[in-house]
Amino acid sequence: MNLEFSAESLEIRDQGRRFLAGQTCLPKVRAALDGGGIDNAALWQGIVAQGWTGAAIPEEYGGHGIGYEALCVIAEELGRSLAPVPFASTAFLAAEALMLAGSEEQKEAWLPKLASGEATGTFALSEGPGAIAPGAVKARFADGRLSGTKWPVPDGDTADIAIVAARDADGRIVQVLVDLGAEGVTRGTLDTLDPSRPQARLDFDGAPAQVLQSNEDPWETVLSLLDRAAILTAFEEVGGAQACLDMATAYAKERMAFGRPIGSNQAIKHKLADVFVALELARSNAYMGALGLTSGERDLTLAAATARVSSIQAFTLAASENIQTHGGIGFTWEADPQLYYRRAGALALTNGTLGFWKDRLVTALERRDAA
Amino acid sequence: MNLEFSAESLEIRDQGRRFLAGQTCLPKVRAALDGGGIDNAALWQGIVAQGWTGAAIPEEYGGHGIGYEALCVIAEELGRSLAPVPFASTAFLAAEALMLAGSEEQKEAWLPKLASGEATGTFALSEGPGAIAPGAVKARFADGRLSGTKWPVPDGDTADIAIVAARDADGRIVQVLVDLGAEGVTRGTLDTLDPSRPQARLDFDGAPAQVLQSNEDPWETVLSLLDRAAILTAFEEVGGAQACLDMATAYAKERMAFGRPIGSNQAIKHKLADVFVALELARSNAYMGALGLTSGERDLTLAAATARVSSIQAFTLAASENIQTHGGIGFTWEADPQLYYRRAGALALTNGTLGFWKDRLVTALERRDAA
Amino acid sequence: MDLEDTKAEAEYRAKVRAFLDAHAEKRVRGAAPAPSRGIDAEALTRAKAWQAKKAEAGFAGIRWPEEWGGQGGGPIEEVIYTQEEAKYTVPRGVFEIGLGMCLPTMIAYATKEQLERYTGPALRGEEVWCQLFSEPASGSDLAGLRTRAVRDGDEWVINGQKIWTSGAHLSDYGILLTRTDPTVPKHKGLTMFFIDMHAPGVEVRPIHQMSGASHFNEVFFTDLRVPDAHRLGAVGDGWRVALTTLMNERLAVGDEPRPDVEDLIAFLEEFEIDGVPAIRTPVVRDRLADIYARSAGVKSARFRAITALSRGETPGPEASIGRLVNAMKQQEIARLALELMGAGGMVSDPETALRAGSFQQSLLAAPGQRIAGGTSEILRNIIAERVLGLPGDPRVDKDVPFQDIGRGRS
Amino acid sequence: MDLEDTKAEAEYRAKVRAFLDAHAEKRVRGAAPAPSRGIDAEALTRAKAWQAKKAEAGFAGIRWPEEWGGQGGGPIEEVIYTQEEAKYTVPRGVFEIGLGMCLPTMIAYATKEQLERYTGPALRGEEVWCQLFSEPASGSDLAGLRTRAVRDGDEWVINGQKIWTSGAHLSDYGILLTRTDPTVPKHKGLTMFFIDMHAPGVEVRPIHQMSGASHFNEVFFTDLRVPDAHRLGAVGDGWRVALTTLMNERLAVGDEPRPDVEDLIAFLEEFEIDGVPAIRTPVVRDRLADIYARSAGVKSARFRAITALSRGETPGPEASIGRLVNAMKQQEIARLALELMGAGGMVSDPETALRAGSFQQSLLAAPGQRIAGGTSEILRNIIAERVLGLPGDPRVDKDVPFQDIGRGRS
Repeated sequence: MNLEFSAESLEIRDQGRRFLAGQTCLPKVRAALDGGGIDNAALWQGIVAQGWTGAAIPEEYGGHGIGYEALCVIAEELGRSLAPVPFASTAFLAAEALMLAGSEEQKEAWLPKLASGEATGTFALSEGPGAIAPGAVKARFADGRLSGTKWPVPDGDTADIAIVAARDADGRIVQVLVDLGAEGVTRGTLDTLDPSRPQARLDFDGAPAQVLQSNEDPWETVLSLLDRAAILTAFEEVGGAQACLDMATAYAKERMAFGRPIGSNQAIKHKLADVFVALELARSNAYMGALGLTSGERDLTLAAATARVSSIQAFTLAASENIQTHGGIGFTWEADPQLYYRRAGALALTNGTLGFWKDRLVTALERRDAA
Repeated sequence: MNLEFSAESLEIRDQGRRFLAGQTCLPKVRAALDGGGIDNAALWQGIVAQGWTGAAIPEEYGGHGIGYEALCVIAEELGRSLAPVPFASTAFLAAEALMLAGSEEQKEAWLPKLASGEATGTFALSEGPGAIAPGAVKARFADGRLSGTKWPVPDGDTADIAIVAARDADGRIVQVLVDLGAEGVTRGTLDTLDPSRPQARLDFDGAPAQVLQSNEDPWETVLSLLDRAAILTAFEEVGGAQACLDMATAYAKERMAFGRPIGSNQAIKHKLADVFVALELARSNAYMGALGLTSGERDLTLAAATARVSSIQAFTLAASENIQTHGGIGFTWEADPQLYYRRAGALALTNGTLGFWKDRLVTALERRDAA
Repeated sequence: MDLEDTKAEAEYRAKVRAFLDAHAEKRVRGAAPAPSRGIDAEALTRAKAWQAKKAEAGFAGIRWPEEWGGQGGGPIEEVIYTQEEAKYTVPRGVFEIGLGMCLPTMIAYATKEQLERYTGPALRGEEVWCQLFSEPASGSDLAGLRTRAVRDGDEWVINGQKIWTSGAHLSDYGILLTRTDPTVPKHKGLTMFFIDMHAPGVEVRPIHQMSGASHFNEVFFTDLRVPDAHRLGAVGDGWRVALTTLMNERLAVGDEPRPDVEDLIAFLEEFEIDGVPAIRTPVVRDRLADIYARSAGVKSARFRAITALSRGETPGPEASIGRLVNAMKQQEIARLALELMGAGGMVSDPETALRAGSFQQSLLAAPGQRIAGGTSEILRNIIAERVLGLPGDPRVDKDVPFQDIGRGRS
Repeated sequence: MDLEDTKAEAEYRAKVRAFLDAHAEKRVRGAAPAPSRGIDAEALTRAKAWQAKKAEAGFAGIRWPEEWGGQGGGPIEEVIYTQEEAKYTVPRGVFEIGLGMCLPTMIAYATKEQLERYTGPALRGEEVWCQLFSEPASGSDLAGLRTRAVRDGDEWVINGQKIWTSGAHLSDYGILLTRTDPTVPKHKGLTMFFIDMHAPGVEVRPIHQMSGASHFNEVFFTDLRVPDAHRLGAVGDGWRVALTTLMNERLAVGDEPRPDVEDLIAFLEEFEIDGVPAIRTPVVRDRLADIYARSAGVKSARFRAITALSRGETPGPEASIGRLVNAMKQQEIARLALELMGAGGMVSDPETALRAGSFQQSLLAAPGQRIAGGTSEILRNIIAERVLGLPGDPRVDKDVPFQDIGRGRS
């Protein structure tokens, strides 16, 4: 039995934590919130220098091939620090999509750039409000050209490439690769709950695009991509929830009311114990997800969905109760709890909602029992 | 604005509470649980003498015609005391069904007997486990004869008559009146969560039966009956929940741990505050239900469903947290909390479950907004 | 049982409606709520004008004694007015605390001359009042406040800081709770004053909330000098005076945060999932029923409280559940709507987001609802102690001189 | 990461499996759980025989020192044995407390001669032990116990009452925590003994639970005489001895109450609503996913704890969440199943009810799970204080002589 990260991964995690702690991430997040844009060039260079962008990309494509354990611990630290970088869109989505379904040529063209941090990427699925479903994909791909509108697209304002879900001339779902610098692409930034993780509106008007090869049903590939991203997003949420619990616990120990620390009140103690329980459930389920990713199991839907259901619940609860523990100061603009609350709110709608993952979890159970 | 019972109704309530307090209801409930049957003859006579059985039955049919406010406060007191009597099955179901859809002759034949307590009645809908739905009604009625099996039937072991939902020769839903003393009826008692409210299995093998007249779709009549019963059951549950809260609060004040009353712990205080809130929501919604019943509004589905959703939630919570507040002693056979926990568990499955009423609530909202 | 007015109530309601119809716009049902980010100068001018109109028509100070320009009415009249006003789009949020809490405290403790000076302008909306109680180190623990008032001849010199003061930035006057004696137990060393918010030594800084709104302020006092004549109640009796103020908190009759359950229903009826209105899908129905039942319960509990008022009785404990239930509900309503919107739910721009971004806005405002004006934990304690009669929390600061009570960071 | 055994673990597991295959029946997957109402004489005989077989094969006292007949193994061996045993239908519930908690306390505090006398028969299932700690007036507040032991020459005379003693009615011996000095603060006046449960002055009365089961007892002591030689640890040092006992509570590795989530899934796949398996209906899916995610989390947290054990480390705080989560889950599982059954869900007769009435039985057993062995409130306090490092509750009884602490009804 070994449900723990390797010593190497733990070292990457600790190093990452130290690195991010020195990067003043929260002030950068706050600046984004204040409308000052995101000043993350140095941070991104540091992340690249840590080797994170290439962690899970094989060496043959310019990556470090360290593997998914490393990506999981990195995700946790990014979640903990709220680092405002286009890492998730690039590493969890664009690189994964290429590795899952890209042609040799496509991989060679883009993976080395994503690995080296020279380029960033994203995955464009949503077309406005609504659930993730094949029926919601309306963008059209024909004769090597893509038309339609995708929003919100994570980090779509700065990404160099996007993998886009669309329909071909026969109405079948396809995934296509688009160079966002090409003609026929218009980008707009959207106001969102969490401006430190920008979301864009991408209008495609006959933009040049290439189909991704896929051995299976492209919609199944989309779902596989979401499964893999779910595990990494779960680690982000676990990291964020842990930060909230740490922050709330520290505050509860030092803030005095009625002559004693507020943390001596059962109302606070039990609230934070409940957050701890939710967090440990989420962390434990995320570990099983990591095991699924690293063991290269073919069907990791159940582990992914389970991890994500728990992590959305944990981060949502932790972020909300962190504010509550802080009392009045907790809901001010200047205090940090709101930064986590916004991130929790946005992540809960990223790469599938709680409802999406609950349904997918049960689908996986049915598949398991039918097997 | 007058969302309060009339002085007369409050007097009936207070008198009823005093009467039931003198009736050693809990020991009778416990005796039933211990397999000793229900010794409720004197209690029933007392209830009849209080005029409760005829409260809502018009004087022309031998009742007192006091009306539904009285029936609501009686229901609350029966719920508070756990009185083990076939009152709900007779007054909320059989009498109501006859008043809703019985022919003049049927009313004249049975309402006076139900009003005088000389006979009891019930309503037989379920045919084993499953949701309330027309498709679940399989008992067959043809040529004045009923065949099929109904279970569980509340107080079906002792009832004199039953209104039974069945299908006629054309497969349409009908409600029929059966004299349970007649040939072709076999009764069996079932072990249930709450033996103080017996449930029976009724096997009909060509038992003589009469169709109830109804001006509307008989299934709609069944639903109307359930709506009306829901409000009365909600009051029963409110009474039960209030008893649980009172019991838990009293215990929390006197039970000492760590040198002070356990009720000085926020863990207990906030738990009981939450029970109070649930109870006040349920009580307030039940009052709106009472208003609906007494004002004779045609469509009281929304009020009924709202009352029932809250009352199931409140009694379930109150009964469970009453045990929890009592700690170890709370889950022993000899202590009273289990009696309320069993009643709460059984009522939550009586006359429609939480899921049934939630769905019906939203149906009523849709109907409201379509109007 | 009925939900009808008594004859007198109906007549009063008719008068209120006639006034409102003549002077205000009716709210459009089902319309998305307008975001409330705070009150600017222009909004203040409108609010003052509206207050003047109310005063002129006899709808200001409904419960005040006639001697001071009030209507000498009962709480039921106030409820009726508030219910009706809620159906119109009129400026709110400026005068409630002053007229509802500060001036009633003045009426109880100030001199006749002072009342002649201050009640009229307040009633006509010419002067705005605020209540300066909470401090950074004493939120839930109000009596733990530290703002010091030191006597200097006929004056008091005041230094310290208040926080969460609604409307301080709009206010001309305020009632201020201070500590005048730190050597006695904390409830015993407090004294109340009223102050000129424009006096030197008073500095107001708005607090920016996470929702973007600015309803509250910090207020700093630096050697503020207040004449002893502006003291309310005896020296050391401030806690009792403050309780008078707090007991005037009016029955909440229509202040459910929006988007409320009806906004949610409207959204669920119009938003489609796979071509089917969301309200037709089972999980949504399950959640909606739950939320609706609680909303309805709060509303009916309010009807019960109003029934008591209508009979001249004091409402029972059922009146206390609304704040607690609504605070949780607001977050659930927002989350349910956003969850259905999926990734698109992140977008908060009112131009792009469904229902003008009101659910996104509400998600950000909801945490404040569980805190402002008494945290949910404090409300549960109040219910447990005042309604259920359970014992108070163990106290370590009760009989200790204030200056010896343990302190952490402020 | 992997879920595999190390080589040594795999070898040990193979040995365990070989033993179990040879001597026990494998459990049938998906079968409804058998109701557990308590252990009668016949079940006790079977349990003793099974324990003897385990001892003979070297699977008893896995963690005990070899000197006293144990295997000198580590917690990971014990975990492996328990995991494997859980897959078979063997008698449980008789020896866990004695071998896991009482005898380890004996090994720490009793004399060599005593250990020579008692360890062997306990290990071989010939003698059953119980732990006599809780009292009617001291459940959560264990150190508030009142059972008095008064010295009388070489003996102690004991009077008082214990409650919630698992298996007392089956036991031959017990370890007993008493108060020997009520004039000192409550943790300081306690002393531990071991006693003969068949001695005059010991009376055992089974407690009937609401579920119908009788796992617990009340035990009354009337002038029970215990030799001073049967004292464990110093006079007044009983609290420290008791902590040794409690620290031996083993890691729960497979004791989820049934019906568990897999039983629920089996039910939802077989029970149909309108001809469709319940698991296909949206609201059921929503609830099931919630329950499953928590079940899986508890299981994975256990895997993390076992990983630590496997490495010779102490499991982290994640090991503490299982009891808390499972206690709530059990009630939810039962309610979800019963709700789907509608009125038919009331019927509890195993002959008539679906899944042999196991969900009905579980609904009645569930409240006990939130209480027995530490209430959910106490568990939350433990997490808050020991894991998060939050301060203890305010204490009014800490430095007060036991006899002066406030008491209510017992």
